[in-house]
Amino acid sequence: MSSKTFHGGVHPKEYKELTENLAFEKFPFPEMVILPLSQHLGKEASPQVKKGDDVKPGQLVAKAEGFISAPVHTSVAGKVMSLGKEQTSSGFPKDSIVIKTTGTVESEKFLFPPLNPETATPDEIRERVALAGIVGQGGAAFPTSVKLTPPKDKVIDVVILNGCECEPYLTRDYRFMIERPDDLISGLKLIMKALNVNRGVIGIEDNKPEAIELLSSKVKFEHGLEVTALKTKYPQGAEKMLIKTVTGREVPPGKLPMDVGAVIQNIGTAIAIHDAIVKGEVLISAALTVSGKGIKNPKNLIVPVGTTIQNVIDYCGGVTDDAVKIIVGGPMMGVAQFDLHVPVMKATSGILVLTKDEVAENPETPCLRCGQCIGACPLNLMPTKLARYSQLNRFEDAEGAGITVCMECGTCAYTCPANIPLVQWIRLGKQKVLQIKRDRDVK
Amino acid sequence: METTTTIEPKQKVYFDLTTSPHLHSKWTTSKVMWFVVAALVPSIAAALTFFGWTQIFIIITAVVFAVGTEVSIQVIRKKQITWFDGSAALTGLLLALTLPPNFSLSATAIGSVVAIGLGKQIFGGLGYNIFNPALVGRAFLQAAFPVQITTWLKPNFAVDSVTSATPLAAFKFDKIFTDTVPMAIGNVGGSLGETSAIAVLIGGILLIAVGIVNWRIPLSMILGMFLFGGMFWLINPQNPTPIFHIFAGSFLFGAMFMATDWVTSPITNKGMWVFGLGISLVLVVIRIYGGLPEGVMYSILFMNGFVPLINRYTRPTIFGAVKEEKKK
Amino acid sequence: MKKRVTLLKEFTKGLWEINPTFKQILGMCPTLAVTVSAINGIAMALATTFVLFFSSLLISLIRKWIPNQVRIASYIVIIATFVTIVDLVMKAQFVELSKALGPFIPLIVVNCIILGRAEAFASKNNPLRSMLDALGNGAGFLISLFVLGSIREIIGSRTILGYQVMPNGFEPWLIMILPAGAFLTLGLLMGLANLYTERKKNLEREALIAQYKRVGREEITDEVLKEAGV
Amino acid sequence: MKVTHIIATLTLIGIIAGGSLSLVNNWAAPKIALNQKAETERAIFLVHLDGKRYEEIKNTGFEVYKVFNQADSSVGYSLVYAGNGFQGKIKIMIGLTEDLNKITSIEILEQSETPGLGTKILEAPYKNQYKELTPTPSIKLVKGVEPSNPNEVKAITGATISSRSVVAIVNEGVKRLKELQIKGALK
Amino acid sequence: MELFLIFISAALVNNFVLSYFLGICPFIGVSNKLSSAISMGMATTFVMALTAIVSWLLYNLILIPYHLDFLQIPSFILVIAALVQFVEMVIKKVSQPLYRALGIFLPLITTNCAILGLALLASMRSYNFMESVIFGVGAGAGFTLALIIMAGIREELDLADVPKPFQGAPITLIVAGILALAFMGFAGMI
Ligand SMILES: Cc1cc2nc3c(=O)[nH]c(=O)nc-3n(C[C@H](O)[C@@H](O)[C@H](O)COP(=O)(O)O)c2cc1C
Ligand SMILES: Cc1cc2nc3c(=O)[nH]c(=O)nc-3n(C[C@H](O)[C@H](O)[C@H](O)COP(=O)(O)O)c2cc1C
Ligand SMILES: Cc1cc2nc3c(=O)[nH]c(=O)nc-3n(C[C@H](O)[C@H](O)[C@H](O)COP(=O)(O)O)c2cc1C
Ligand SMILES: Cc1cc2nc3c(=O)[nH]c(=O)nc-3n(C[C@H](O)[C@H](O)[C@H](O)CO)c2cc1C
Ligand code: SF4
Ligand code: SF4
Ligand code: SF4
Ligand code: SF4
Ligand code: FES
Repeated sequence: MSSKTFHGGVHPKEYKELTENLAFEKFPFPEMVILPLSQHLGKEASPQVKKGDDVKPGQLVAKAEGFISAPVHTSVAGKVMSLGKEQTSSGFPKDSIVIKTTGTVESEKFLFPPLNPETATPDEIRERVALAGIVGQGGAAFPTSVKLTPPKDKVIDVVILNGCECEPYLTRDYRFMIERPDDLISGLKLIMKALNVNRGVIGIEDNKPEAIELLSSKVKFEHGLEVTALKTKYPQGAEKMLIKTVTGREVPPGKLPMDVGAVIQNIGTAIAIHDAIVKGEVLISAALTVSGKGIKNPKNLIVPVGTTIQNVIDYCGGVTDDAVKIIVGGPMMGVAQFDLHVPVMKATSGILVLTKDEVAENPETPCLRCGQCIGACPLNLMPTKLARYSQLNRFEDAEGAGITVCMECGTCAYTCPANIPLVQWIRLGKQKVLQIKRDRDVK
Repeated sequence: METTTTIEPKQKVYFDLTTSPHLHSKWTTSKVMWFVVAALVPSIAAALTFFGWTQIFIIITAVVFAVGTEVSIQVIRKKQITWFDGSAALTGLLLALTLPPNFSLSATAIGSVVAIGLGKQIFGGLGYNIFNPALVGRAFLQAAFPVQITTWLKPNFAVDSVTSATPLAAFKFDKIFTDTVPMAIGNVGGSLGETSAIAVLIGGILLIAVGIVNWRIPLSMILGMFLFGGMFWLINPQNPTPIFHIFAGSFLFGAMFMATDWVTSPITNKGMWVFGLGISLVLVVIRIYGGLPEGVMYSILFMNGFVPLINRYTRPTIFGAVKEEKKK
Repeated sequence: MKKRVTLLKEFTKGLWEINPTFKQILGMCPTLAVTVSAINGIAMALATTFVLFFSSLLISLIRKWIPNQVRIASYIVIIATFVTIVDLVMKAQFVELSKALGPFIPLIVVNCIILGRAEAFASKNNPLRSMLDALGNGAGFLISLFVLGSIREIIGSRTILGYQVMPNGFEPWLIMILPAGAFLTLGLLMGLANLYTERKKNLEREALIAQYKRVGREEITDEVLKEAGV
Repeated sequence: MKVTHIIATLTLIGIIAGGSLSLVNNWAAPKIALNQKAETERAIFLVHLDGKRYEEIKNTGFEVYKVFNQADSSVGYSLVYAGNGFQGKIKIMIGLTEDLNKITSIEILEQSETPGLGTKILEAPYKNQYKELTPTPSIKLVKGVEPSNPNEVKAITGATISSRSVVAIVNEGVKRLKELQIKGALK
Repeated sequence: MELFLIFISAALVNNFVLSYFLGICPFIGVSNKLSSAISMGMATTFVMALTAIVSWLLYNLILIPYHLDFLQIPSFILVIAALVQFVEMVIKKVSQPLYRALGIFLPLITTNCAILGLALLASMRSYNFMESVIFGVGAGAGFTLALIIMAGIREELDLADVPKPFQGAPITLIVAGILALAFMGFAGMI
C-alpha cells in the first residue's frame, strides 16, 4: 500500500504505544469546574448566570455573541461561585465562570430533543451544532457552525475528516475511530448534508492500520464515502497539508480551505455533531489522552469540561519524580504549563507529562545554514531567514519572506540541529508584522 | 462582571516552560561535527597506510592550531568558548587531509590559523562564514607556497621522499592517463585524504545515510561531471573521460566532505543542484584549460561566493502561492 | 560656529584623523596595486602628492574665478595636466619605476583623493591652507602606502627597500605579493586601525567620565559626552 | 555675461594646459624615444655579446634585426617574439647565429608571471640554458632530470607552465625566422 | 579565438577588480545592496563598451596621426566625462524607468578608474578596434560579476556577526581577497 503525502515534514518518534490500546475511561465528577467564556476562536460568550445561581449539567451559562462565537454550558450540577479572570492553559488568564459541584446525578442532564438524522434539514443541523456549543476538536477550536455555513459564492465539493492525529503521544482520535466508528460516519454524513456535499473522505495515517481497516469495511457500501491512507508524517493533519494530499489542491497563502472547495473536520468534531443531533447532547465533555513517561498511569479519558489539569493528573496517579514538563495539547504545538490549576477546555486533546530524556534540551548554537528547516517546512518557507529577520528586528524583510503564512507547526524547530527556537522567533516576528500591517491599514 | 478571583490556586508548579515544539530530533551541532570527524576515519587510515604513520603529525598540527586559533579569538572577543562543538577541529582535520604528504608542519600551522582566522572567525564564527574555511586555508597556502604544495610523495610503504606526479598532473603535462583501479584504491600520488576513493566513499555514503550530507550536492556534482566532462570529452577525445575526472584528484573528497559543508553551501534544495552543477562546470574548465592541474578547491570556493545569490534566486515558492515573477 | 583650525593642524590631520586610505577609504586602487614593495609605494605616493599639491594650490588660487557650472570640468583638466607632466617626467627620467607603476600613474587623474580634496577643501580655502592640506593628505597617503608596501615586501620577499631583513630560513609567502595578499593585508590593517580608534575613543570616554565624576558633575548623558567630542 | 565667462574660463584653462603640456612634451619626448631605443639596443647586444651595430629587417611581421660585430661582419640575428605564458604575454628577444642553428642567448623583455615562481625564467639558471642551445629539430622541455641532449631545457620546479611557454615561444620564433630565411626575406 | 581569449581574460582570469585593482572604490561603495550592484554593473559595462569604442577612435584617428599622444590623459578623461553626460541624457530621454535605475550611478562612473584604466590599457596593448570593444565588454562583465557576487555576500553578512571594527570596508576587502584566491583557479587559462 503506497500512502499519499505532501512535501516536507518530519517523523518524530510516536510514543503512541503508551495509550493506543487503552479504551476511554470516564472521569468522575470533579469538585469544581472552571468554564472560560472563550474556549473557541472568535468573540467571547456572554454570561447568563450570576454568583450563587444553581445550575444543572448541560445548562447554558453563557450565550454566543455574534456569528463567530460559541455558547458555554456547564458540565456539572452545582452553584456558581464566581465570575472573573482565571488562568488558562493558553498561558493567558480569561474571563471564566467557576462552579462548585453539588450533585452528581447524571439523569438530570439537560438535553435537546433528538433529531432524526435522516430527516433533519441542513438548517436544523447548523442550528443544533451552534446551540450545542460545538467547536473544532482539532486544536484550533473554531466554532463548527461557522464552518458549516460557507458564504453563498463558495462551492464546496468535499468534506474531509481529519483522522491523522499526527502529533506524537495523542491517541484520542484513534480511540474514537476504533470505539465509535458508526457514530463518526453518521457525524460525517451530517456534515455533508449540512454542506450539501456528496463526497466525504476520512484521512488516516498509515500507522493506524486497524482504524483504516475498520472504517474501510464500514464505508464500503456507503455511497460517496471513502477512506484514504496517508503517510505517517508530521504535520499530515494540518489542514493545508491534508487537502493537498487528499485532493491535490493547494490553499493559497491567506486563503481558507473553502476557497478550494474543501471543509475539514476533526474526528472528534464529527462525533460531537452526531451526539448533538442524534442524542441532543451539548458539548460539555472533552475526550483526551493523558500520556508521557512522566505520568504514572497513562489513559484515554472523557473529562467534564472545566476540570482542572491537576485533578486529571491526580486521577492518573500523579507525576513521576523525573517529570520536567507538562504540556496541554500535543508535543509539537501544545503549550507548556506553569500552573496546573487550569481547566480542560472543549478542544483540549491531550495532557502530556514529559521526562528529561523525552524533551532533550540542547544548547543553542548559531544557524549552520544546513537547510534542514527549509527542506522540512511543509509550507516551503525559509524558517531560518524568518527567525533571523525577527531577531534583527527586520520585520519588513520578514514580511516579504512570508512570515505571516507560517502555521507554527514546529516542524522546523524540531529538525534544527542548532537548536534554535525558530517558532518562538517566528511567532514574535509574526505578531510584530501583523501589528505593522494593522498600523499601515489604519493610515 | 465581577473581576475577583475567588479560588486561590491550590499549588503552583514551575516546570520547564520552553515553547513548542517540545520534541526535538536527535542531532545537535556538536554531534553532527563529531560524526563527520568519524566519517573521515577511513580516509585518515588510508592516508596513514599509504604515506606512512608520520603523516599523523600534519593532522595533529592542523587540528591543534585550528582549535587554538578558535579559542584565542573567542577569548579576545569575549565570546563563549565553543571548541568542543567540533567544528574547528573538523576544519583543521579537513585542511590537513587536503595537504600533500610530508607538508611542512609550520606551513600547516599557518594554514590552520588562516582557515579559522580569516576563513571563519572574521565573519563572526560558526555559521556566518561565506567560504569554506578549510579551503580558504588551503588556498592561502597554495598561493603562499605554490612549490611546496605541489610536491607529491609517491605512495609507498618504504620509499621515502620520492616525488611523483599525481594522475591529474600526469594528464595535464604529459597527457598520460592513470587507470581507475589504482585511483580508487589510493595507490597514486595526491593529498592525504583524497588518495583512496573507496575510503572517501565509505565516509560519504555514511553521511548521506544518516542525513547529514544532502545527497543532492554530491549527486549533482557527479552528474555535472558526466554532463560537462562528457561534453568536453566528446568534443575532443584527448580530454579525460568523466570517469577519470571523478576518480582523479580530490573530486570525490570535495564532493562528499567540502562542497557539502552546511554553512557554505546553499540552503535550498534547488540551490544545491545549481551549486553542484556549477562546481563541476568550473572544475572541468579549470582542469582542461587552466594552468593548474587541479581545481576542486578553486571551483568550490568560487561557487561559495555565489551561494548567497543562489539562495536568493532559488527561494522556494511558498505553499499555495502562484509562482510570482522574479522580484525586481 | 566653525572652530578655527591651526595651520599645523591643517597639515597633521591628514596623517591620521582623515587619513585618505584608512579613514576616507579613497584611492584604493593604487594603494592595492602598487604596494608590492615599499619603494613602489613611496614612488606612487610622491607622484600623487606632487599632483595633489600643485592642483590644490592652483585650484585654490583661481577658486573665486571659476564659474560653478564648469567647476569639476576645470578641476579635471587641471589635474590631468599635472598628471601628464608627472607621467612624462617619469617616463623620461625614471624608466624602471614608470614601468613598475604601469597605468597607475595616469590613473592618478581619477584618484578620488585629489578630486576629493579639490572639491572638499581647495575650492573653499586660501592657498596656504590648501597647500598644507594637500601636503598633509599626501603624507598620510605616503604613510599608508609605505606601511602596506613594507609589510607585503617583508613577508612576501624577505626584503625591505631591497635589503634582506628576514633570515634565509624564512620561506617567503608568495601570496603577499599577489592580488589576494593585497586585499587581505589591507583589510586586516583597516580592521586593526578601526579597532585602535575604537579603543582610544573608549579610553578617552572613560577618562572624561572619571573627570566629570571627580568634579562632581551629576548626569553624564550621551549628549554631554557628544558635546565633549567623544 | 555668464556664458562668456564660462567659455572664457574653459578656453583659457584649455590653452594653458595644452601649452604647458606641449612644452613639457618637447623636453620629454626625445628622451622617451631614446629610452625606448636604448632598451631595444641593450637587449640586442645582450643576446649578441660581440654585437656592435644592428639593422632592422623590415616587412617580416615581427621585429627582426641583423647584428654586426666590431669588424662589421654579420654575427647573426635577433628577433623579438611573443606568446602566452602562465598569467599573460611573454615577450622574448632571441639571439641566433647566422645559420639559425644555434641560439646565442635569450632575454625576456616582458612578462607577467607570478613573482618568485614564474619569474624564475628571468634568472640565470634557467636563462643560461639557452646559451649555445640547438633549436633543431625543436627545443624540448625535460622535467626532473638533467638535460642530456643539446636541444633540451630543464623545467623550473613549480613553474613548468612558464618554462614550457618560453620553449614554445622560442621554437615558434625560430621556425618563423627559418621560413623567412627560406623565402629569402632575410637578405 | 583571440577575441574570445581577450574576453575571458578581462572577465575572469585577469578580472579588473580582483586582479588589476581597477574600480575598487565603487566596488566597495556600491556593493552593499544587490539591486544597486546590478544597476551599477550594467551602467559601467555599457559605458565601458562605449569608452572602448570612442577612445580607440580618438587615439588612433586623432592623437597618433597628429602626434598629440601626450594629450592622451586629459583627452581621454574629458571624452569619458562627456560620454557619461551624453549617455545620461539619452537614457533620460529614452526610458524613464531605466534612468531611475541607472541615473544616480552614471555620474559616479566618470571618476571610476576602471573606465580610464580600460582606455589606457587598450591603447598600451595596441589592441585593434574589435579587440578594444571586446576588451571593454569583457572588463565590464568582470566588474559586474565581482560586484554582484560581493553584493550578494554583503547582504548575507548583514545577518552575520562580523566583529565591529571589521564591518564595512575591511570585511569587504577580506572577502575580495578570498575571491581573488578563488579566481586564481583560472590562472594560466589565457
Ligand atoms: C578537497 C580538496 C580540494 C583540493 N583542491 C585543489 C585545488 O583546487 N587545486 C589544486 O591544485 N589542488 C587541490 N587539492 C589538492 C589536489 O587535488 C591534489 O592532490 C591534486 O591531485 C593536484 O595535483 P597537482 O596539482 O600536482 O597536479 C585539493 C585537495 C582536496 C582534498
Ligand atoms: C501543524 C498542524 C497540525 C495539525 N494536525 C491535525 C491533526 O492531525 N488532526 C486534526 O484533526 N487537526 C489537525 N490540525 C488542525 C487542522 O488544521 C484543522 O484545523 C482541523 O482538522 C479542522 O477540524 P476542526 O475544525 O474539526 O478542528 C492541525 C493543525 C496544524 C496547524
Ligand atoms: C599562486 C600560484 C602561482 C603560480 N604561478 C605560476 C607561474 O608563474 N608559472 C608557472 O609555470 N606555474 C605557476 N603556477 C602553477 C603551478 O605551480 C603548477 O602546478 C606548476 O606549473 C606545475 O609544475 P610542476 O610540474 O613543476 O609541479 C602557480 C600556481 C600557484 C598556486
Ligand atoms: C557535512 C559537513 C561538511 C563540512 N565540511 C567542512 C569543510 O569542508 N571545511 C570546513 O572548514 N568545515 C567543514 N565543516 C564544519 C563546519 O561547517 C565549519 O567549521 C563551518 O564552516 C564553520 O563556520 C563541515 C561540516 C559538515 C556538517
Ligand atoms: S491536533 Fe495535532 S496531533 Fe492531533 S491530529 Fe491534529 S495536528 Fe495531529
Ligand atoms: S513553524 Fe512555520 S516556518 Fe516552521 S515549519 Fe512550520 S510552517 Fe514552516
Ligand atoms: S535547521 Fe537550524 S541550523 Fe539548519 S538552517 Fe534551519 S535554522 Fe539554520
Ligand atoms: S571614485 Fe567615486 S566611488 Fe570611488 S571613492 Fe571616489 S567618489 Fe566614491
Ligand atoms: S576606483 Fe580606482 S582609485 Fe578609486
